[in-house]
Amino acid sequence: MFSAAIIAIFITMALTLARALLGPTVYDRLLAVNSFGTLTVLLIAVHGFLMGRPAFLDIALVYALISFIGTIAVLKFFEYGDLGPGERVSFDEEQE
Amino acid sequence: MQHHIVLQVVAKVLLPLILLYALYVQFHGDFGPGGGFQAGVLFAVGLILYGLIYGVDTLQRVISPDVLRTLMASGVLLYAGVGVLGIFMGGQYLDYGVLAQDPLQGQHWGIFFVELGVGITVASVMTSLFYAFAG
Amino acid sequence: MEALGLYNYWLVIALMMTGFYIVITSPNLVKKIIGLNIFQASVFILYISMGKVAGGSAPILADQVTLYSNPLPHVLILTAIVVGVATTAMGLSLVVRIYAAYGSMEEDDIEVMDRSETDG
Amino acid sequence: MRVFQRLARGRRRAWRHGFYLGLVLFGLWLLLSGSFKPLLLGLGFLSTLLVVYIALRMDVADHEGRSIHINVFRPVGFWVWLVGQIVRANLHVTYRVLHPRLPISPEVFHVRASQDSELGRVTYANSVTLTPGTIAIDLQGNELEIHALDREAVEAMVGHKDSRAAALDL
Amino acid sequence: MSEVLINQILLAFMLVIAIGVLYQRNLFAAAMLMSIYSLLAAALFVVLDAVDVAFTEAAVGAGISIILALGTLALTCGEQKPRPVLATGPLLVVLLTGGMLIYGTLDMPYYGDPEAAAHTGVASRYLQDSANEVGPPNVVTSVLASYRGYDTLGETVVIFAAGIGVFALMGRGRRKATRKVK
Amino acid sequence: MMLETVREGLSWACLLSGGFFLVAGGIGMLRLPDFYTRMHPAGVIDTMGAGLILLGLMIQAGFSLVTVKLLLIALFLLFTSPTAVHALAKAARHGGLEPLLVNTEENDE
Amino acid sequence: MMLLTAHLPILQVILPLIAAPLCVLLRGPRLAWGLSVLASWGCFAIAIALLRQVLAEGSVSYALGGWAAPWGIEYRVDVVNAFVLLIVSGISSVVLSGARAGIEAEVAKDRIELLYTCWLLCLAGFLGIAVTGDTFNVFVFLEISAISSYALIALSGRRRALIASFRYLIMGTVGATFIVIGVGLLYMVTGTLNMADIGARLPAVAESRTVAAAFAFLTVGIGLKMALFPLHLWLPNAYTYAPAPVTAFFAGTATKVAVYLLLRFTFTIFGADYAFATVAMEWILLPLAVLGIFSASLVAIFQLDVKRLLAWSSIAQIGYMVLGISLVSVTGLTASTLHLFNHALIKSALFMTMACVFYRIGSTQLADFAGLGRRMPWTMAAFVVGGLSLIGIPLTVGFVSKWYLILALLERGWWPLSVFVVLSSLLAVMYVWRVVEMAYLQPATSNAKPCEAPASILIPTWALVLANLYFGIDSSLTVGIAQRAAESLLGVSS
Amino acid sequence: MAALLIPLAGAVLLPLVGRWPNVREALTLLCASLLFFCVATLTPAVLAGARPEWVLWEFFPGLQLAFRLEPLGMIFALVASFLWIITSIYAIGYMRGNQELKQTRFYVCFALALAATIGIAFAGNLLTLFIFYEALTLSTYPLVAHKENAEARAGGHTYLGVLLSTSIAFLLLAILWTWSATRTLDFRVGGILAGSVHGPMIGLLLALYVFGVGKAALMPFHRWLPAAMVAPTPVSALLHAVAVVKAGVFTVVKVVVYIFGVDLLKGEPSADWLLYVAAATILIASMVALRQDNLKRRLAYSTVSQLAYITLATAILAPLSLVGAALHIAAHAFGKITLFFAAGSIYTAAHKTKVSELDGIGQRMPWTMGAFAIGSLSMIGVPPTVGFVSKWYILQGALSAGQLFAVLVIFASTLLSAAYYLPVIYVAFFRKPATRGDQSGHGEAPWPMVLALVLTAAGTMLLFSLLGLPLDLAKGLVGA
Ligand code: NA
Ligand code: NA
Repeated sequence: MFSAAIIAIFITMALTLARALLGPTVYDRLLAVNSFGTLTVLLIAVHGFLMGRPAFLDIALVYALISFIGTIAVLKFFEYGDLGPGERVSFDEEQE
Repeated sequence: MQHHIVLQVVAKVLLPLILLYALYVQFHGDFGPGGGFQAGVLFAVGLILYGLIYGVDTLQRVISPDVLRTLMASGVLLYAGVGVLGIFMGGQYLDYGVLAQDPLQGQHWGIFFVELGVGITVASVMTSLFYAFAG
Repeated sequence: MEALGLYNYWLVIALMMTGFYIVITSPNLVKKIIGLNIFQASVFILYISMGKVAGGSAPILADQVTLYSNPLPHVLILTAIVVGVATTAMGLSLVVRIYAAYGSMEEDDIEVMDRSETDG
Repeated sequence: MRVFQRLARGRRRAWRHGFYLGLVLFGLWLLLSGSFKPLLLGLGFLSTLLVVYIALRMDVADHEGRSIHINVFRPVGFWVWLVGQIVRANLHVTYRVLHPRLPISPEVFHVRASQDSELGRVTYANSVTLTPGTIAIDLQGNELEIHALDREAVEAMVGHKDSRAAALDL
Repeated sequence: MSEVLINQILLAFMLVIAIGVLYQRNLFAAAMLMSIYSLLAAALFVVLDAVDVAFTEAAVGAGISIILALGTLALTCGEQKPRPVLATGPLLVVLLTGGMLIYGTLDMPYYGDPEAAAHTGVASRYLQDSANEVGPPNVVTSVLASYRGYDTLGETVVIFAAGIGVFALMGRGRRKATRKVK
Repeated sequence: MMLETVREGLSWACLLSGGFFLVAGGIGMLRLPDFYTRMHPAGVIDTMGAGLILLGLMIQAGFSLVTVKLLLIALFLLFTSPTAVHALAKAARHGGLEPLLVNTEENDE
Repeated sequence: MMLLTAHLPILQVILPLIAAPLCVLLRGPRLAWGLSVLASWGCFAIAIALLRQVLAEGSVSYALGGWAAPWGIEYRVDVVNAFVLLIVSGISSVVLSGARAGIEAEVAKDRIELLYTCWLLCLAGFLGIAVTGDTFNVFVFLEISAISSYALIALSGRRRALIASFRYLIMGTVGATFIVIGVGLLYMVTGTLNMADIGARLPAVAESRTVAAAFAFLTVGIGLKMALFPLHLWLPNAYTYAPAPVTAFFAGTATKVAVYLLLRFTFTIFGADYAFATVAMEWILLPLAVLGIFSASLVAIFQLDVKRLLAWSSIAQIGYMVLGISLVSVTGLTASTLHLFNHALIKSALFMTMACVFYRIGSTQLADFAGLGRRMPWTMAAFVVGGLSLIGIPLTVGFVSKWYLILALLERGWWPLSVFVVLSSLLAVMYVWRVVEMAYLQPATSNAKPCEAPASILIPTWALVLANLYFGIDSSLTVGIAQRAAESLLGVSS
Repeated sequence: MAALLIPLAGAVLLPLVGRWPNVREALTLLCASLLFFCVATLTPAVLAGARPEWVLWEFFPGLQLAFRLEPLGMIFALVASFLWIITSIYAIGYMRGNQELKQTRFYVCFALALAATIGIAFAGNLLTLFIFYEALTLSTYPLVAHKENAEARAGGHTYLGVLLSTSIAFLLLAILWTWSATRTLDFRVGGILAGSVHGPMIGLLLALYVFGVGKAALMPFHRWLPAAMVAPTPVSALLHAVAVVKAGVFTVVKVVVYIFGVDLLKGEPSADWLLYVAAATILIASMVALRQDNLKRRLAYSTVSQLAYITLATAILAPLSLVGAALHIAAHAFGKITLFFAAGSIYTAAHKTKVSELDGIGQRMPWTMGAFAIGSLSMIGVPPTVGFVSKWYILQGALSAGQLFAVLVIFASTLLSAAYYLPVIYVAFFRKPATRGDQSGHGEAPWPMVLALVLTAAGTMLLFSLLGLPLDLAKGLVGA
């Protein structure tokens, strides 16, 4: 039964992966990454049960927590072209 | 990011959880996966999330780069210092067994402080990286 | 089963070589760093694969478990991952500075610019 | 330090907020840790203090001082309703997606969110997004922009959910 | 579903991504693919019982790497100049290197072999005695922080060095911290 | 004994149907025509797929720390995933990506 | 406080390692410099004590964390690495003492304390590589030194330094990764990471193809780190564009440590029998050494920047060390080990003169050297002596190295190679003389006022120059140590 | 020991007094005289058969930096130190007369070169000799490139290039070979190589030594010598007479006698090549000299030829010819220095460098040209000059060894040298000066120069009559 879930996860991974590779827009890729994150969380969780040691869900938990950040950073990136809002200042100590 | 109300609100809810979870990982590395490094990264990630949503400058008012610089040095000093303490207590460098009467207890304390050093350094370095790349 | 065991390593090697190939061919500096990451991550997988014991479990001691995988490669790779992050951070900050100084991050463009300068 | 000075100047709300937050966090710690060794309890206490301190500092730093009180348990009805909606919407989307002819007609709507509080509006927007078939694209003031897979999906959502979410206003 | 199979499917995904990165000229897309690569690596580490490593990979791959990559792209540019991907010389180098590795695998203990020297060597003591000698049930923690604690000190110093290095290269962020942003 | 069987069956059903929704979402992500429409099947993966599978696992685990963690995961997913998708959509919208629409004139307030 | 002498091996590394974060905390360039100098000289003192201890009592082992050797990380000091520790800490101390003015002239003011931090970290990295008896620990310290090196190089602020540093980063990381692969493969077949332990277990699995692959990867990885021809491409620009004192530091330490690593892996871990009888490593090293010596010297002749000229010469000099190694004889290894020391003295001295020149002229272009002999008499005199040493003129250390190298070649009966070595010295004559001629026999272009470098740089420079002469005249100490090191590597007792 | 220290001390002190030319030059003369006195006092002991030794320090295990007095070195040291005095006198005149720049550097390097020369002369083993040999090259380089113009730099290039190259490429290799074969580098009567090196290897090793000593200017490594003609005349004197080339042939003789041993070489046919190469060098260099119009270049090729004489004499391997070789070192030194002084005087007084411009100059510069004539005669080997004596011994040796070929070469070269020297004397004395106005009023060169060249010319004659001392020393070389 866990195997069935894992197979389903794998198939979905393949599909989202295809979307990530095909694009065509960066948002598509991002969406794929986001879904892939969810799938990875699931894979890790199910695998723990499959192997009979479900104790290590922390990794899945971490993923759920921080894969969020990546998306936020991207959003920031696209709205401002920068991770910290504000104008660019060039480096002053270049020589030559 | 004034108009990102959704993000700001969600971040306000998530942030304390992420930070607390980071500390949980820091202090429970003995029992499960994780330890100083992972905790440090998580803690930094929490701060970075705040920085992303409220702006780097706002984050720098919460924790200034200078404080980070001091912290990243102190983490290393803490780790290295535990080792030196081992020498002064009559053992080899980084020998935790001599830190307490009971060697096992000594090991426990040694690992605790060493991991704390790692966590402090990693968290502050990762946050500084964000400052450098986003600021 | 045994041949499959080696096949596993070969896949990892193919990964490593793809990363290595990106490092040595790509003239784009960011891409080089990405290639380096793939290369290193694959080496990490090689290590972790060698630590796996068939039927074993994660090396966190528990009462009901008798067979554990080898913890040593895990420890080594933890360190290596950290080193990898440090290298990536250094590399990317260099790229940023290079881009600020040259206005490009393509190695061949930069070379042309360097050469057009009088040597030094 | 400045934080404490400000707090001491009588920002009771912040204190209260910090206290509740600390309580929630310490509870979470106990839940995660599952251990009642004095050392870990002490560490949990210190960790909670640190996090609350940082959270308060952040409140001060972002000058909005939006302290958010989550009360997850009061609007139980809303959650149950939402789960139902989600299941329905999922079935709906799944059917469309798997249908050989792909019967969709994507549209963009603008909806007024009636909630007073920010948290309410956010919850509303997120609920809209959470139910497949509709996605909140933008939330400006009370204006909510929604992308929907087809008209049916919108109809299922907009009428009721708005009011339900309003119930959760704080 | 056997571990080996899961393993190989994940590896195959990773290979697809690696090749995708090779051909991808949009650096942003490449960064996105890398983030999936990291996800898969973490999953693979879990499958291979390396939970601590997976945790690290997750935290780093999902949290830090993407920030670094996007920060860099924001400060530089996101597109790579079009160029042919295949080059004979480097291909030869890579084939030679890979060939050497494959040659090396021919005498390797098979995947998962419990009798392999790696498992019967020093590692066996860690598994047997660490609970009595060091304490923590997580053997990785024992080895990491105690048996090989010195490596971890080195690792901390590496991170510290990177922090100092980035400070030295980029300063403490380029904009003045005093400016208020709205 | 009976309870055990019910639990097994329930968990089976959850996992299998969860798997089904995952695959359906995946297919949708490939089939649908543009970014905005693809967000909807992505939502299927995040909500129904993930939810059911996690539920199945929770049923397996019973009342334990594992279930707490699974619950936390589920909550986080439910909390972050729509936020992320919303942020994405917003970014796409601000980035100038126009949604593919069937009949634009029907857009009302 | 009991018997710190028992802890010398770890103090050697931990002193700069702890001083580095303190440097950051201190804030203030002068203070940071003072602390660094103090720490570095402390290291040097420890290295001397350690060498004396090792010479008197044989090799020393230190179990880190109190965990015995194959389980914990071990520091093991024998004559070979005690000698390398001495070289590295000595060069660092002297160069650092004279670095302040040069650094202040070349590096942005708010980055100076960061530079000294990186310097100390780099030093700790080098020392750590040299002192450790654990293969994976080598990698960790390799990376400590590498990452701080990248920063050190880039800190000169010149834009070509940035790209040089980046290239070094890529090549260095590939090298380090190759080393990790090699270590992993060795671990796979032996189940241990401790050098001595691996060495003991390897003969049993010597025919394994995995071991052969490990050997290949380790050699290539270390080759990259030591800039062995044709893996040297990162070095010239890195040395040219780094701040001049940093170059002086690197030239005397970085590649030396890598050469040591090659010695350690080849002789202690794999053993001469495996490396040279089974794999016939000399037939790889030898052609590379010869090609490296020849091509790098040739390229050096045509350089227009003196720093870069010296950098290319460094690549050639590494060829000499490798040549000595590939002879697999006591004399050959003596020559290599000796040249490790001697070349460190030579190149650090020469690059220190570059620091002097850059401090005053702001350039190290050959054309700007016109008339410098009159304007900076002490600096250029130092350059001349260093140059003579590089060529291998009697009474300098360069001569002593060459003497032993040729002797080793003759012992093996490798006639043509000994001829080659002497002929290649002539190439050195050519590139050194181009500079000397420019400085002494070309009139200065314009307003050529005397502008000798400040004593703070000159004194350390001359200390190195005098060391060149001293150890060239009385080589008994260095030769004695090098010979013992060679014997210990080959496992022969005298 | 003191002998070595005097010029060194001079080199150190000279820069300190560089600001006062008179003090500087007085110091130079003082050093030179002291040195000669010092060397001269050592002579009786050596004549009496003593072989005093000083060991300075151990260089490599079993290999010291050591000095040992023996007759050949004694001759060389005597000649060199005596000629330093003369050359110094001459140099003072020349440098002042031509208003050369950087005179202090000149005197310092000169003193250093002398120190190196004494070191070579007294070296107790090959390594010590090698060290001073290189020191000599380096200390004379600034002298050769003294003028700092393009031509001087090119000359300096060739000078340094050839000498350093040959010494490092061949001599060092030969020394290392010797060391690795015998584990000693001491100069020993009868040689050290017997039994360690065999067969054709002896010939090869000899080749390494002989060509390695580039200063011996054996063809094809002679080019540095004409190239160094760009140097001021006192330097030419130093190169051709006092130190450099003498150090070269001296080294060759020492190596043949004390390293190989005459007996070893006699028994080895593969070593015969030396004779033929020396012969070829003599003849070719003479013919080249014949065609040179530039007086100094003609002298330079003459030197190449005369040096090969000494090598030839050595290669004959007969005791008498070895005595001749040793004598010829002194003979050529005095003769050639006279000739160069004369050439320098002509340049200083009349600014002429070509033979074809010397018509009738003998009338204006009688002393100079008289000395030139005496020097020439010595070069050709006409009594009563010392050149006759040395040639005589060489010839005797060749006859005794049955080397008819060598005899023929000696005769042929005598004719050739007559052919390139006599015309100079002829045009100087017997041709009418050209009727151009440009030589208005020049007379002799400054008096120190004239004094110097008269002294050396006298020396050439004097040595012929006082032959006892050098002959005794030279015989000590073979007999001891
Ligand atoms: Na842990
Ligand atoms: Na939705």
